[in-house]
Amino acid sequence: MTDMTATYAALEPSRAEKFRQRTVPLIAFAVLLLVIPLFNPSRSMVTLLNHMGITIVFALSYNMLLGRAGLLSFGHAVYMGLGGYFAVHVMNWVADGSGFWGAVPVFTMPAFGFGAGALAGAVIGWPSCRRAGTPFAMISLGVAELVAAAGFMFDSLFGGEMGISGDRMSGPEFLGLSLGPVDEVYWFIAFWTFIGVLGTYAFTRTPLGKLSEATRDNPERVEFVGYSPQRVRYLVFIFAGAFAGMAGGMSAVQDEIFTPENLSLIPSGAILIATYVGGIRYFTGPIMGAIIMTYMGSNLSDYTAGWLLYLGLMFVGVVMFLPNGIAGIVYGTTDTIRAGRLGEVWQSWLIRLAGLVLIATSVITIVEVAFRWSEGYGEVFEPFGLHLDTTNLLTWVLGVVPLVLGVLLVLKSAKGESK
Amino acid sequence: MTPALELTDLRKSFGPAKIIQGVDLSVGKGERHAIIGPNGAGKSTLFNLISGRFMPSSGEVRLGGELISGKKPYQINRMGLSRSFQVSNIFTNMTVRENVRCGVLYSMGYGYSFWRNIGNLKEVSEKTAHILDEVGLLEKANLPAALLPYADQRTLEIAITIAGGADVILLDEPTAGMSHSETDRAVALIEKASKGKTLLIVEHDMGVVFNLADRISVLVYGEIIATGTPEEIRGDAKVREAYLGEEAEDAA
Amino acid sequence: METLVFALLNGVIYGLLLFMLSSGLTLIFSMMGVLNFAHASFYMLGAYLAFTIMEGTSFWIALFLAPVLVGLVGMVVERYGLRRVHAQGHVAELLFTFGLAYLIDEVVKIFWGRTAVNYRVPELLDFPLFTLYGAQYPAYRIFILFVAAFMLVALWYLLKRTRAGLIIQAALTHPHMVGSLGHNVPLIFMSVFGVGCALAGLAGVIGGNYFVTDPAMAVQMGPIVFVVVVVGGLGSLEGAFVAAMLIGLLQTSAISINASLADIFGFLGLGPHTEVGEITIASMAPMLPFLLLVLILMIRPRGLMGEREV
Amino acid sequence: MKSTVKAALAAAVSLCAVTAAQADTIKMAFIDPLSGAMASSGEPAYQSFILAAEHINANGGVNGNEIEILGLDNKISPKESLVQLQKAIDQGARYILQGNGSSVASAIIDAVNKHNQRNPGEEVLFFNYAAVTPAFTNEACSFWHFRFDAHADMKMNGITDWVAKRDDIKKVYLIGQDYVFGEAVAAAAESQLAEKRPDIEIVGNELHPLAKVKDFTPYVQKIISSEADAVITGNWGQDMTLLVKAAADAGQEIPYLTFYGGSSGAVATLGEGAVGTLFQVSELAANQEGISDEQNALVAEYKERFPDYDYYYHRAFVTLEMFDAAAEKAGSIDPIDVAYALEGLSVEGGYGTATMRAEDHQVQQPLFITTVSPDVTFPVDNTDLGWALVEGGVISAEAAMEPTTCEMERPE
Repeated sequence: MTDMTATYAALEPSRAEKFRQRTVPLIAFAVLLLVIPLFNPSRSMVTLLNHMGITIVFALSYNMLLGRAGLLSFGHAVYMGLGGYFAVHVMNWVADGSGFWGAVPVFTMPAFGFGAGALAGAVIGWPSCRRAGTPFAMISLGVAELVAAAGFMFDSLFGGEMGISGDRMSGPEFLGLSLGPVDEVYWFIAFWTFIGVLGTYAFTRTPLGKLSEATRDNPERVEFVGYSPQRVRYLVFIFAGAFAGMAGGMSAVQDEIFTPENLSLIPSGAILIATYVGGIRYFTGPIMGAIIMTYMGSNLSDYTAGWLLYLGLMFVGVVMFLPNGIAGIVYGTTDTIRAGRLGEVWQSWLIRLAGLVLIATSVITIVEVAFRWSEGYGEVFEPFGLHLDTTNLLTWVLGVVPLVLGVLLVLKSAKGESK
Repeated sequence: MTPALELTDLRKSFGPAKIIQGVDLSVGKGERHAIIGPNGAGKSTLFNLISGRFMPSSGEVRLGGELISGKKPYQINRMGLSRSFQVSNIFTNMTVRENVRCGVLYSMGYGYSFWRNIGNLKEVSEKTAHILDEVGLLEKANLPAALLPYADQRTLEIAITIAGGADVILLDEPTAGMSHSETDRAVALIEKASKGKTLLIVEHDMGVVFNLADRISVLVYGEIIATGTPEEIRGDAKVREAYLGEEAEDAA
Repeated sequence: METLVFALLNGVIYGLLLFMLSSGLTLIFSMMGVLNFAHASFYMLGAYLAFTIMEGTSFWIALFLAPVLVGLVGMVVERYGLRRVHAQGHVAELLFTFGLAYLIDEVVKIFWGRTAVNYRVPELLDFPLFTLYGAQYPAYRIFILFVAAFMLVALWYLLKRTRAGLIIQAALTHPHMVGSLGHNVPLIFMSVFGVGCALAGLAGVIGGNYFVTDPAMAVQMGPIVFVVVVVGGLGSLEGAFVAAMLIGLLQTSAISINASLADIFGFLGLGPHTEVGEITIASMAPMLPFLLLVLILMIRPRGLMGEREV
Repeated sequence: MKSTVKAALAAAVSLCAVTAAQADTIKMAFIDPLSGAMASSGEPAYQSFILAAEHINANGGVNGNEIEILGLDNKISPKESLVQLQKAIDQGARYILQGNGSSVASAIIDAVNKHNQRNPGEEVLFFNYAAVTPAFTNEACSFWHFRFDAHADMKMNGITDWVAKRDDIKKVYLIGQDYVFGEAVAAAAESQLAEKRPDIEIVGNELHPLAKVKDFTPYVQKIISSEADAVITGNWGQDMTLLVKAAADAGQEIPYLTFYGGSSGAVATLGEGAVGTLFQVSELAANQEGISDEQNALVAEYKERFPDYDYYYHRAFVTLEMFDAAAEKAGSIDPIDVAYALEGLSVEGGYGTATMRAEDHQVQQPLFITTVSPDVTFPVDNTDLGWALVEGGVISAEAAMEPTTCEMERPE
């Protein structure tokens, strides 16, 4: 019998494994959050980091639906928006400072956002979650359009076009943070990002979290082990709404403003792209996606007018060729290295990398030249001192030859791998 | 004593097609009851009616005396009836252990719990391990279910079905597509797992049926034409005529 | 009264355009299960291509050539894009078309600029046909009516009277069966996708100068087309037609109703100066299709005339 | 997880290097949509500022310092604007230029106020060149905000002034978008007309859904049956284009007086139908007598440089000219000094004198009523049509002036 218990215990990951796989990454994440300020980032860098934190929580909440429960939503920004709006209202009550509200620190806003998001999820989820798949997606689209339209109609709640702004420096200080300067806001965001990551991760470890995965894979079977798939989806939906609302509460403090535009299809589409590009099959996928997309969204436009096109190409590329997203590459690579198979694959990887670089060369050439041509100011794309205008033969060579070569190389490496 | 499962004049039609035309059946507690019949006789439909997947057009299904027809599958499951599927119906993206655990969870009282760490639920882990051990999948516990060989997937199907500890178990062709040795192992497993429980089984393999069942019902064109012990069924002229033919001789 | 007549007339034209757009999507959606997010982008592509062709030649050539070109683009997209993604399931397909819509938007901006182009009604049709209640009625709108009616008849003929149509019809209701009957399913998919896109392109050709041809036209049309398809029902062109007309009329006539919610629900104690009471039916007009969408999906998931659930 | 950490670290380190502000350039951050559908409003303004800066730099710069315009794309989102604002400030920009969208402007005013309060010694000024919500220079006025465009009520003053002069206009129809701005425009039109021409009858006051109406014929039909002699609308974007298009299609030939008729693409879409129908009020009337050769050359130069767009944002040039003059007057390029110097400052613009009113930081300048005409020196949208001044279309700065309720709080 002792023997048996030992075998049973071996099923579960050992304490050491659990610690290594679950606790260490979380500690590393916390340490990372703590050491970032040591690098003395600029204020715009901190602002960007803060937005990354917000997007990370938002993307993780979105992946509770898309990745874990298999529910494709086109209206997730509704919950972040409603949570955020509520938090801004609370901030204004705090600023008025009477009675109970006067004692609430602004630091706790994400908790209010969490509550409002959960409530919104509970109300809207009730009709939406009765069906999964395409009907769910379509309902979420319809609801998003309706809520966004309502955002412009009810000025007292949403403040019309200009939205509602608040002041994060009101109310009692918490942990000695005035939340005025953006680097103090960093600590606030870091704290709540950690809570968000921890919370969404913990959720995946609960019976409900596991059931949501089961429901994604096989809703019918779930029904025959005693669970209502609709109920599972509904509960997951409420939690996803809650964490989205929490991200909204973080954003309310960081940006001190919410506008009806925050409820619309545009941010909903953006979070879908970020999450998917990151990789919906992995817990860390949305985190990677959020970091990359926030960076690209705010900074890529400094370098090229074609940033939206690059974003679109990247998204379509991921959908077509990398269904597991960036996280898929990262984990695939580390797994291969860990398994000691680098020796077998490095050649094919190198070929593929070379192919991708060639393809990127062509794509960038084409896009940049096309954008300059389209603007018609006679500006010319001049990388590395080359003068690439539309009449230059080299432009066309660079636009076509590396593309063809690159595709051939990638195909070759794919063939090699399948052997 | 109330029968574990009782069907009264159960009927189901899809449009004009009458698939089940008035089935009466009573399965006693602890009985192993097999349903046989030619293809298209409505065996799977009957299972779907009992387990709540389909709504009966008329008639009643009672589980331990309580009316269950008209209830949702998950409600019926919670009342103590669990079923398996003819085509493996497992959670392919999860590991074997997680699959079984899904089956265990509700019965251990962890409904839609979102405040507990699933890894810390000791009873759940032990029960899961116990069932994995019982069905012989302990070694493959951490494999993704999709990677299991076919026979193991069928076994997993049964494991999920019995995991919740239901008193009444419905197995839909548990040995379909298995080799002889695999079938033997499956039968042994079913015998072991259904000890003290009520079992209703649909099966094509007559060897399995006659070995396993206490009683047998023969379903032809949506009607039960005979119910009895294996001997009675073997001797029943109507059954021979309608269905068994020479096959029965061989199986016996 | 006058307003109502105009609202009805325009509602019918708008409805027909919507139908032209959504008929293709209904075919694609029913058969392949792909809710093509980029469908309205093909509509935009049709308008822009027509504009360019018209600059070089004439509107009449554009009327034929542009839809064909759009159809070809659609086929290429299906062959080299969608088919590849198909194995990963419907969500991936949906996301692919979502990204594609994004790309087409950007490419259109590169080629034709970010502002509206001067895509005009052909001179031959640029005259007032008749005067109704003091307002002139442009002949071009009646032309739209004719083109739409012609397309309707042609589509009906194609589907009900030709062999290809029979196969497509079978595929609409039983997409899995057609392959078993020995037909080349990928070819059928590609053709249907192409034809669907060409229809959207045609809608673009005649709708682009009726409305405005600018890079935002796809985004504005996109969600409405979904509504038509879902409300109409899976596999049902008749349903799509009814839904398109319904939504066309709903949108154009609701904007001419000045009543506010307070006028309607005043008896429930809704004050005319409360925030809810002030909302007019007209201002709710754009929301109505989406309300309809949500309600239909909740109450009658088959849609108005669909044969299967979405 | 590990690799995430590494990637994030690498990104963090590489980004921490801040570009230090060079001493001899004045960085001005242009924060407006430079991509996406709204780029057609942001781009031409951006180009106008670039051209204006080039001219000033060629003439010796601002107190010897060169102006550099940093283009930052805010994707017309208020939140993204705040990210870009922070970026601009970190890159050393102390002057912010923005105009598209009152929601963005409002967010920036709020953020600049907070920034200046929280970071003394590092003040930033916001030059608003197009956001017209009157509140910005009234109850919500700020010392840090300067508006170089006439606000909505002033533009309406221009329109109603012209309408008042036209005796043949007896009935006016108001139509607008159903949101705060549309409501405000209608209210202003109503009260101003009642004051200037009590005999004019408002035969319709209609709000329609924002950016959702595909076909305005039913509205035009209402306008026709009301027998209106003129229509006033604050519509922008496609709501403006489609409205006028429907009117032209219905053969209506009464003035449609707009704020935004001159937006890029409108004339292209409407074509001949716009002639005699589409009117706009603006600080710019390129096709008129008595304009200096220098100004005409500038308009031509703009078109040559940026063939996609037309000289429309005259106020961009006025903005930088006033900035130049203020810096010279203050003998400093520090934002607070410049702000004080700007108060009450006048410059001679290409189309009249512009004065920055000290009480509310609202520019006062003449306005013009123009209409689409085939007979012009400077056509627009690459068509043969352009904006010609109408009779009685010159509205003096005094006539356009509006009182203010601003109670400015100035720093010590």
